[in-house]
Formats: sequence, C-alpha cells, structure tokens
Amino acid sequence: MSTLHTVNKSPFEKNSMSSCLSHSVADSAILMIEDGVYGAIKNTSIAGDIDSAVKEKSIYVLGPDLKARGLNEDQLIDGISVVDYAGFVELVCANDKVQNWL
Amino acid sequence: MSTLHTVNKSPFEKNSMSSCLSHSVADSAILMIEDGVYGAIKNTSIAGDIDSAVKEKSIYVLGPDLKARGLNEDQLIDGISVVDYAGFVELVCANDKVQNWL
Amino acid sequence: MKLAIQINEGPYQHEASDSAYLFTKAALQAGHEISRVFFYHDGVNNGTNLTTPPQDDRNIVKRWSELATENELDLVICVAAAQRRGIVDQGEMERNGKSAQNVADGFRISGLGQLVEAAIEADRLVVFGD
Amino acid sequence: MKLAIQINEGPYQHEASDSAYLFTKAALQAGHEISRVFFYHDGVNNGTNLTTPPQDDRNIVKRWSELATENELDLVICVAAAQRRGIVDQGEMERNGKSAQNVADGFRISGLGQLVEAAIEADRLVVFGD
Amino acid sequence: MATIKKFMYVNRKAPYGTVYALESLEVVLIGAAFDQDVSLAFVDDGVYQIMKGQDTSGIEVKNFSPIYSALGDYEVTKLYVEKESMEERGLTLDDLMPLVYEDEDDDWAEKDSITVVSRAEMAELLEQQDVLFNF
Amino acid sequence: MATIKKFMYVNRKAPYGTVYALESLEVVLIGAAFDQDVSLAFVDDGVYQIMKGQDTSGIEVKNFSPIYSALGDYEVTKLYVEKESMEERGLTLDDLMPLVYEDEDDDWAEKDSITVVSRAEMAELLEQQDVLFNF
Repeated sequence: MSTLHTVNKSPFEKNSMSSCLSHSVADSAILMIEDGVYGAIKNTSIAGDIDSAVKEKSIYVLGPDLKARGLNEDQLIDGISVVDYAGFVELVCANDKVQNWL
Repeated sequence: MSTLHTVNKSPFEKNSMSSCLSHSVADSAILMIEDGVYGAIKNTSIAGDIDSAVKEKSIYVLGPDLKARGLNEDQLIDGISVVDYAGFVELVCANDKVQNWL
Repeated sequence: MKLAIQINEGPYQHEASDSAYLFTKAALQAGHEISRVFFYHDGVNNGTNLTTPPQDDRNIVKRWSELATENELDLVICVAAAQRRGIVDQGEMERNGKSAQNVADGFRISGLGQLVEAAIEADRLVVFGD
Repeated sequence: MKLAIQINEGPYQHEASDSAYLFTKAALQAGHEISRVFFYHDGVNNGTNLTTPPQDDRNIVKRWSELATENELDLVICVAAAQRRGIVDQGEMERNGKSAQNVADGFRISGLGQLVEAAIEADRLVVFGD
Repeated sequence: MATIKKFMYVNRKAPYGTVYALESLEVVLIGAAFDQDVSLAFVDDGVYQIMKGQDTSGIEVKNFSPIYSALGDYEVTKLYVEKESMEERGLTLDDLMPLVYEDEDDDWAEKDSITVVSRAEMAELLEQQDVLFNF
Repeated sequence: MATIKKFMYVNRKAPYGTVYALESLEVVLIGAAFDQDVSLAFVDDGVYQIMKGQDTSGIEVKNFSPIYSALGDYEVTKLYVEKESMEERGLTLDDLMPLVYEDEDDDWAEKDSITVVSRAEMAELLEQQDVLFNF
C-alpha cells in the first residue's frame, strides 16, 4: 500500500502541511499544489522540516502553480521534483490511494 | 486611538491568532469569536502565548460561540472575559476601529 | 453610532454570515444604526432566493430579508462578485441575457463604491469572513 | 484507470475548481476514465448557469459544461448541499416552489449516495477543496 | 462479487465555524447503507467535533452533535481519536462524548466506539485504507 | 467639510489559491476615486501578492499582478511590506515587483511605492488608521 498526499495551503497560513508531514509514513509521496507550493522554497522558516521530509519521502511540487506565483525551479529545496498536471495524474495512479490534506 | 481585534479561526489550524498577537499593541482589545474561541482554553500548546497577551491586552471571548463548542467559563485562561453579542457591539463602539484577522 | 458591516462568505459553509446577522441584530437592539451591510466575495451568495435549507435549521437568506424589512436595512450585493458567482437581478438578467433572476427580497445589487462609501460614512466597519 | 473527483468549493473564490478541472482534463488526455465529478459543499455553486465572469478571465462553469459534453462526463451536484445554497433544477424548482431553475448544461442534481458509489467503483478518489 | 472497501472519513476541522463537519457526517450516514468497512478519524481540530455539552442555542445553528451518538445504530463503530491532537488542545477523553455501540456478535454488549491512538498509529491507519474521504 | 479618512487595506493572503487578493485590489481601484488617505499593508502571506515574474498561463487564471504596477497612476503610493513576513518566507526585496510612482510635488520624479517596515512598525501603522479593510 502506498499513499499520495496532497497539500494545497501555505504552510505559513495553515497547519495542513505540518499535519501531512507528521501523518505520512516513510516512502510516501507528497505533492504540493495551489498555495501549498510555497512550502517547496529554500531559506524559509519551515525549510528545515521539508529538508528532513525529503530524506525519507518523495516530495513533488506542481509546476503550473509554482510559475503562477512567480517562483521557479532554482528556488526549490534540493530533492523536490517538479511535475505538471500529467505528472499529477501519474502520481495518483502510481499510488494506491490519495489523502488530500484540506 | 484604540483598536478592537477579532480572531475567528482556531489557533491550531491557522496563523491569524498568532499574527493578531504580534501585530496588536499594548492596551488593545482582542475578541475571539467562532473557531477563534479555542484559543481561550487552558492547558493547550498555545496557552502560554495567550497568558502573556492577557498581561498587557484585554482579551475577550464570545460566550455563544464558546457554549456552542461545548466549552465553558471554567476552562478559560485566567483574565479572559466572556461577552455576549451585546458586549461584542459595545467593544466595537468603545474602540476607534476594528481589525478583523481573517 | 453608525456601523457598516461587510460579509465575505456565503451561507452555511462558514459561520461568517451567522455571526454578522447576530451582531447586526444586537447592534440594532442597542439602538445603533446599521448604515449598510455589504456582501462581497462569496458573501454575495447570501442574497439568492433559491435556497431551501433543512427545516430543522436556520434559514439564513430569509432572516436577512426579514431583518432588512423590519429595520429598513440596506443590504448591498457587490455586482462584480455577483457576476462571477451567478447572483442576478432583473437588470443584470436582461443585460447579460440570463434565464432568471435570483436576488432575494431586501437585497440590491450595486457597485464596490457602496462599500467604500459605507466605510467613509460609518463610524465603524466590521468584517466577517473566513 | 477509473478516477472519481470531488470538489468542495465554489468557482473563483478558491482554486479548487480550477485545479480539479485541469486535473480532469489531464486525466482524460492520458486515457483514464473519469467515472464521476461530484460537487459537494460550496462546490455545488460551480453548477449555476447564472454567472457572467469578466471577459478577460476563464469561464469556470462554461468550461465544465463543455468538458462534460465532449467527454460524456457525469457532473453531479449534491442535492442536500444545493438546497442549502440555492442551486435548483426543474424538479427541485417545482418541489420547493422556487421561482427559477439555475443548473448549467451538463450538470445534474442527485444524492450523496452518488459520491459513495463513485468512491466504491472508482480506482481512486481525488478531492479538491479549501 | 461485491468488493468491500476500507473507507475512512478523515475529520480535521472544528464544527460550526465551517460546515465541513456537519456535511461530512451526512456522507457517513448515507454511506453506512453501502456495507463498506467504515471508520472515522478525528485528527487536529477534528477532535473538537465530538466535544460533549455542545449548546448551539446562542448562535442559532443546529446542534448536530447528537448524530455522533447515533452512529452505532448505523453500524459505524470505529472512531479513532488522536491522542496528540487532544493533548495539544488541552483535552482528555472526559471532554468528549461517550460514544458506544451494541455488539451483535457479543450478545449486544455495549462497547466503546472511540479508540484513542497515537499520531504514529493514526498514520498507519491511514495507510491501511482503500479510500480516504476529505472535507 | 468632507472628512478624509486614513484607509488601510490589509493584505494577508496569497494570490490565486483564493480570490481575496484580486477582489481586494478591485476595492482599492474603486476606492481610489474617493480621495481618502489610502495605504496598503502586505503582511504574512500577503507579501506573495507582489512577487515578480508571476506567470499564470499554466493554471489558466488571469494574471492580475500588473495591476499593482498601475496603482501609482491611481495615486495609491503607500505600500508597506513587512520585513519579518518576507524573511520567514525566504524572500528579499529583489523577489518583489519594483513598484513606483511619479511624485507630482517633486517635478514628477519617480519614487518607490514600497516601504519595508518591521513587524513593530506595522503594528503602529495599523494603530494610526481610521478604517482597516480585511478580506
């Protein structure tokens, strides 16, 4: 069994990112979408948490949402992969189920 | 000039309570309404922040919202006052302006 | 005192409209004047006449309409926000070729200037939202 | 693969409906089947035919209708949530004595069982919300 | 052959401030008729949903907390409440409604529906499901 | 005598995830015609509203960030951005759009609209207002 987790809120505004990190087991996939993409950026006050998560989970960020917000791949924490909507669909199919942290 | 601040979200879910506390000057009035009332309860992980705030600001909680959620006055952090909707209106009028932390 | 109220969320999904209603009622009871209630963002959805809420729950739209009638309240729905969300009066229906109008009694659709004007004229602005 | 989609928020206020639309389109392009799109909570507001969004912005309702027609999608609006919020089809209009119906092309109103059924039959459930 | 799926309703939001708690409970009630393997998780602010003594008369909103007590009659008997979520909020089991069901396999003995689990156990429970409902 | 009030629009939410940033900007534009003393605060996730290089083509949503550059033409020239909010988000002034206006009292010299202030200064700015707009 494997789970894809999605987070769609800014980690500076809401607790869903932190709840996702603490409720996802090792080897889970986590995809940041919508305002969740702000969690993928380097040098933020929560970057350490994401850094630790990258070591044992697969972390993805949705490219179209990243670009919309004026962010680019150079600003991402090392180890985070960018996917497009086709990649989002692939992640949903590649995992057995989806937990959307709303 | 004096300001009434309102907070309507749980401090465990959203950053509005913490933003309110750090952006309100001494002698401000802060009213917790809706899910904001959870911030008024003793022995929580954020009770220390509220305890400190009580020392220099006037903290209120909306009674009808408190009761709706199964909470009562015995559970409140010392120094927090309960008001009803009439009291809410009085606080709005007694201060020069209102900052709603949405 | 003259109070202006702004509501940013629709009925039932968020407590905003409930809180605003109870606050408005309490302010009127205390003898204050409510110079305007402005419905913005999803708040415009409070002004639809097409709801049929469960009988054992409050009827949010109806009680706003009744409060408006009893107290001659000015309930204003923002036209720009309403167009995005499908709240339409007779004029909007004709202008935009829509099949129906759905504005509840006591509400009127107008521009954002009504919010700014209310903020200028009232002694206080109180905002209810998410 | 068979995918079911749930949308919890209305158009424009939250990105949920946009994300769900782009996801659905990408899934169809990849050859997957979308067994149902279920609109719940404020999500029911995506199904109103009364919006007139700004001309320089996307038309959220219209593009759902078009996607449904092109791909024979089953767009289901939850009846209980719709009654609270004022989304009404012909049958609901007559049953509840409303003045109009406002369901957009390609949407239908049905019960919550449709969500549970979709979750049983589909290989995945993906939820978009606030 | 009809498949039985493991369904978990993940409740993370407080009641009354938003409608999600009430409307997700409506799904649980309808879903109970579909004979799946159903459980509910109460995590983060979701633990507030089952606080005892809710009295909504002052906010003129329907008090829907009695519905949780009826879940046992719908054979919804597995309610997992996260320990850390309670502790962070200064709550103990005594603050929650006592939710029970009658076990037909054990001479209709009354049993607790609520199981308190740690965060790590909750993470494992999520892993074991086939479908996660989020509101 | 017409009163001039000190109006502050308090922006605390990110763009695109929700509509508040766009629709509050619509109020600012309309409000500019009312000749009040207007300023904008960018606090918490509100600082993300004025990030440079926004490209919304991939999410098919209107990119409204150019409107911020036009605010100077509406005589909306006081934009306060909180330092701590930027720092927590790993941002510097270089990540934000350069927003300027032409000062008619100084021979139309081009000046910065953005002033970076500390959290304590932001708290004081809030205190000095007559009306605070929240979305």
